Amino acid sequence: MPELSFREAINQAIAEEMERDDSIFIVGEEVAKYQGAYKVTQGLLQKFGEQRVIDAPISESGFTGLGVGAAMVGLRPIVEVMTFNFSLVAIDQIINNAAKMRHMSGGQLKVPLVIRGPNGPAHQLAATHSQALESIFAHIPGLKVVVPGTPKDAKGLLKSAIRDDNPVIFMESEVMYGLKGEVPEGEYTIPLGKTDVKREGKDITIIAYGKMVNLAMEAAKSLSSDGIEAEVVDPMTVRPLDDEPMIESVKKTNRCIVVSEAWPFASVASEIGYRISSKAFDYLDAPVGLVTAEDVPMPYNKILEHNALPTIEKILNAANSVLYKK
Amino acid sequence: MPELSFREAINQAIAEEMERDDSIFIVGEEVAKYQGAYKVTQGLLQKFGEQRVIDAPISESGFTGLGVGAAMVGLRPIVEVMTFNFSLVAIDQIINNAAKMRHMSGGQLKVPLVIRGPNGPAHQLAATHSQALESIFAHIPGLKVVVPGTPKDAKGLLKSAIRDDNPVIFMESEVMYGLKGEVPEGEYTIPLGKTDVKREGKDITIIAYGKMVNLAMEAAKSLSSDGIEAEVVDPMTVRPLDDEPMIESVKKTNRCIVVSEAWPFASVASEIGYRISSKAFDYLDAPVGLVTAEDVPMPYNKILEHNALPTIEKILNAANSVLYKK
Amino acid sequence: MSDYAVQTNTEEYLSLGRNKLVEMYHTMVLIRRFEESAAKAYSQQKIGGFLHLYIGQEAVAVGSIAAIHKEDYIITAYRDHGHAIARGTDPRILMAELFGKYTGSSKGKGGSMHFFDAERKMLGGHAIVGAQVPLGTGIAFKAKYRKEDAVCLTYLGDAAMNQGAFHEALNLAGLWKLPVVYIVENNMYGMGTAVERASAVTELSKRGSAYGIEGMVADGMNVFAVYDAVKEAAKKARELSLPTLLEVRTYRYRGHSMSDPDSIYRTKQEIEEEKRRDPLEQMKKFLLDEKIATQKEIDRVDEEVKQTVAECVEFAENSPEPPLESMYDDIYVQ
Amino acid sequence: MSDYAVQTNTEEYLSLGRNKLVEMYHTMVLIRRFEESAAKAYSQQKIGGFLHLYIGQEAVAVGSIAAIHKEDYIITAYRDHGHAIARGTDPRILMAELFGKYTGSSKGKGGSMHFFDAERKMLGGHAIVGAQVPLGTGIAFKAKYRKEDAVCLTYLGDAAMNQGAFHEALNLAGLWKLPVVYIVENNMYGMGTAVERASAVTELSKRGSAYGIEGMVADGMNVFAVYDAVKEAAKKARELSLPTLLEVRTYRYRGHSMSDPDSIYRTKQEIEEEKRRDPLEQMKKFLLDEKIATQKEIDRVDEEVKQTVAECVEFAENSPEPPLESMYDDIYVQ
Ligand SMILES: Cc1ncc(C[n+]2csc(CCOP(=O)(O)OP(=O)(O)O)c2C)c(N)n1
Ligand SMILES: Cc1ncc(C[n+]2csc(CCOP(=O)(O)OP(=O)(O)O)c2C)c(N)n1
Ligand SMILES: [Mg+2]
Ligand SMILES: [Mg+2]
Repeated sequence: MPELSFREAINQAIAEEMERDDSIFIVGEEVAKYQGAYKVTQGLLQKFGEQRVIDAPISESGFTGLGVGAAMVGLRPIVEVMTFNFSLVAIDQIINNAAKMRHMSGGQLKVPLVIRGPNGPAHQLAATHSQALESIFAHIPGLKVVVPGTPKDAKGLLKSAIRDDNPVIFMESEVMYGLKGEVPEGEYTIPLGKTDVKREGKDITIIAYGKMVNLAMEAAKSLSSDGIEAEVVDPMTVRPLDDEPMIESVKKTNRCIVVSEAWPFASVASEIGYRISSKAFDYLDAPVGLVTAEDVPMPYNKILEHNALPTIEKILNAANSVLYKK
Repeated sequence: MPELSFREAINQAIAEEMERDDSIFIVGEEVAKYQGAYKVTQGLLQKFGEQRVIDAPISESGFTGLGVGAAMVGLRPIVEVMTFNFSLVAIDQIINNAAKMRHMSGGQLKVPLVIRGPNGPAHQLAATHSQALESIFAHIPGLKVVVPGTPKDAKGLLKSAIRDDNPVIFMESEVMYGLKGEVPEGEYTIPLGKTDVKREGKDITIIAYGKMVNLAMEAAKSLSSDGIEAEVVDPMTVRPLDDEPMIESVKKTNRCIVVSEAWPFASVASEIGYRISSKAFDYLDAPVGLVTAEDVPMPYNKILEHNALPTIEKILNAANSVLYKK
Repeated sequence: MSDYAVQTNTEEYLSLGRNKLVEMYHTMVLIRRFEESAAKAYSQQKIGGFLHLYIGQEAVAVGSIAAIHKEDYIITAYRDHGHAIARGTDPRILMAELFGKYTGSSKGKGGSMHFFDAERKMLGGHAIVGAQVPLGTGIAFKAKYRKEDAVCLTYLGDAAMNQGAFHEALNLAGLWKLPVVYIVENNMYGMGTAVERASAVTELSKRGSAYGIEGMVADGMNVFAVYDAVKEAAKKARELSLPTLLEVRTYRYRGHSMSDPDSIYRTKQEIEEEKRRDPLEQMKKFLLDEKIATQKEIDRVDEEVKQTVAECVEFAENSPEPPLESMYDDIYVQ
Repeated sequence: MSDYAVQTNTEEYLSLGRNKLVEMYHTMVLIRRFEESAAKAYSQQKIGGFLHLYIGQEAVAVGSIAAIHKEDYIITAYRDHGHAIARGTDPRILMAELFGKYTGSSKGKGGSMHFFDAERKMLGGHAIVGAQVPLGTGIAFKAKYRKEDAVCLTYLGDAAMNQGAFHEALNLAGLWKLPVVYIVENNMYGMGTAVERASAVTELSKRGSAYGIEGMVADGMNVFAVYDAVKEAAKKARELSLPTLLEVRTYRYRGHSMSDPDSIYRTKQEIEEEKRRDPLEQMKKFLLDEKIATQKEIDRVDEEVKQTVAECVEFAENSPEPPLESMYDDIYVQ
């Protein structure tokens, strides 16, 4: 299988889908002439022209709402937010319009819309530009929320997201765009709402998604050299959450930690923590451990930033703690 | 003690504080001439004049941001949102400006701001007007989030919120405004971030806040007639969450349910569920049960609406379930 | 503006033909009676939530929708009864929606603020002030993207212009030359706040200049004035793909919603004064003066409407409540 | 606009006095050298995150801040180095902030985009485009509420005007007559998007008319032109409590941020052309032509600045990293 970067995988998914279906267009800041703030849309303007690859003014609420409107009448917009931090100025359009339209209209309308872009901290971008916001979107019925962790998953999931008839929040990561991984050649999709076991193990379950999958895999490797086999479970889609495979895994390992780079309070991580705690109640040998971002606005300083986020050490400590080691 | 409505209690708190400190002003839609969309600000214009009681255009982002700016330079604004549903158009100002200002400025600035108004469903207002949004705000470091359940608590907490030097989200309820309860005469405050045991019991802990406190109390009464004594625990402030008294309670009762009218996923309720599950791990005789709003946009129909929300029956069922009765 | 302003383009209006003219009157009367009936049902607690009546503003929906094609789109805010009825939605399913019934246009999930008729390209019914403006802009974007010969009428209130969503959407429409007609129904108040207490500029159509969008003003109490203005704006949208910001000066007779104590912010006298421009009366007078209809025919319209509204209520009353499980339907397309 | 436009009010500028004039030049040079030095440190990875350079725009911060009082407030976006320096913040603590050090103006928590100096009423440094505009409006509200003799200069980029927050804030300022001067630093691009590709109206100052706010335009490469315009606008704010929307035409020589491949959207030639209007060169020429300073004095300014900047870097280098626990500080006032 060829190796592609996360960026290329996403670019391919968009290009292939746009090729297939002319109701798809992409709109966002710097997506066209500039070739994407993070070069994710590189070459799309040249391929599909300015009717379908559209530079927008800095008006997230305006062009996200425009996307919702266009989706209500049959187009399939892809709205790129330069980062999800900026989706906050558009969140009313997402929560009150995109997510509720079908319900409010009694099923008359659908909103086949993808809102995508990088989420979470990158490199020293400080408080307003370093937010992992998936918990907010995952709270909202009517949305689907996808947070892929590998180039292969990103491509397959994004293609499904674009074909999905519902509004999908698709969260990438600036620091993952360069990450390489094997991506199957030719057409494939990965269904939304299906959890993937990324590594099998019998001693502890590590649940992680997005960027954190890679950290979890590294931690698992490290644990393995200590004789502990971790099962790494990746929901990929955080809403709807396919928790069955997580519960199954914990029934086998009896121990679990959840890793996420979002803030801890009322989060996807604590949701998963709660679900495991209650649904695998009789199987847990230790409380579910969480490894999340610290509960602080992100500081600019590099060292503080590193320490405000999950690290391998923190994962190993949490693992050891639920394994009652040291 | 005199009986006051929730509305009157809040009105008193605002009036007393404005009397005390002329750096406080209130701004929002229809707060002045109209006397408040829900009459919470009745009489304030007459008392304090149009310099301090200010009708705003429908520009939540504008006047919330104006409040943040005024707070940065020493005023103590109270921003009324007509309902918290409309805070979504202002959420960037709340999350990126109000909550982060102190941190980003390295402690140079503070933002003594209260954003208040009704939260949660009222009577058949349908999907966009029936959202209990506390989980979103409670996710954000830098904010405090208060959701009082009784007139007495509302008054004492609001006075503390107004005196607090941090941005406080203060969530009331349209359907509670008429609710009466005893309110102490004279000056008193209730500190933010302190959990209150509303009813003592030994058999099960029911954690509830806001409107749900009253439902929980009723359910407790009903359980009591079946010989089950429920302890009703009310955090009042959901961020920062004072979970100690909850854990203490569960250590005694060994069983717990959490009641909230917000959506379940990545919510305050599942956060509490997770915390109890892990911090009282060795004491729980059953998984923590949650009684929340159904995971749906709120339907208009009265019967559907009623059934989309926590009810006494649902609480009793959940209680019986964690008590392993029927 | 004089009361019952004389029609200037009488010839042209006559060319619309008797049927269309009587139908326009019929629709205005239907809207009014439908709402009066809804108000009654509300007071009987058969309807809940918010109920924002359109009474007084009927000429706007009827005049504007009469001026467009059935391929065109419309979208509005929560004060949406008039627009759905004018667009031809079966009023029975609208009344059923108000009653929250399963036969309602949104199966009882939407209520008064969320009338939708996808088939007739009536795209709601939206309850967050100003938030429908980007949607309407996106609908117009689709019309242009697909090279449809269609425009989108996007209605909003005077107070909605102060929302950021309005600003961002109009800039996009001006920049990308989208075939959209923004119709500001200036009824002089946003809830209890008079226009001049909310908008730094009170000549609302001028606010389009910030986006290179031409402004127009029309008398919103006169169905033909609205018709003319929308016709012209829609033509510009259709042929030149240019947006317009059209302010129509109108008035709501009732409170903002059912619970609005409107005496706080306006006088009885003002209301009575405005009622002298009543759009129904103006139209009726035109029909009679121009001998398009006789008093008897007018009476028959009133009678027909009465019966239709009675049927609406009956249909709504007799319709079933939605099954409980239906709350889980229509959230996701499976 | 001609290169090195002749000063029209020479007499008046001379009345500012030699010290102030030389100081203004000094500040402009300091901003430029400070940033060149920061750019170098960035390339050595001593500075991280985004670094948006102000080079080319120095006349705006310096001219505008020279025109106000120390009681006045300023607030800007993420391209904020020039404003803090012009306001008199110790450049050493600013450089330390860029290096993320504990001695930095925000203790290493803010970085380039978040310069604050509360003491000097420099209220940030804000990284969400347009979101500082309501803040600046609120600051002006406070000045009026407290009957202070103060105004708030609220800076924003050309592209920021397309945000809803801008619209809502300007309507409030127009409606409530707040003493705020909105200074749009029109550097012709928002990131890679030229003004005419983002704004339906390109005469940006005209967008104020939607809020009854007077528009002004000034040459942003000429420190006196900026000074004059801001002086006038601030006077209007101070005496009449009226807001102004001032567009200053300027240019950024560098990319949007350090990683910007700006050849995609503009030509080398355009950049060279603009550099001919260089604000530092213009000012230097004025000082020499008017015999306010000799070449030797000019050279001394350059030398002083060089030394200051070297001290900044040294201070930053030698300052300690913030302690880990400090990330939990300054979130809440206890
Ligand atoms: C963002 C938002 N803020 C506030 C409200 C509450 N609200 C509903 S209608 C309304 C007044 C709107 O006035 P206008 O736009 O003039 O329309 P009209 O009601 O006069 O038709 C207000 C304040 C809302 N629905 N959405
Ligand atoms: C709401 C929001 N959207 C997008 C961005 C990313 N972004 C940062 S600066 C910028 C360009 C702003 O241009 P302009 O306002 O002209 O200011 P300039 O950078 O030219 O000084 C963009 C798109 C952001 N920070 N905030
Ligand atoms: Mg109105
Ligand atoms: Mg710019």
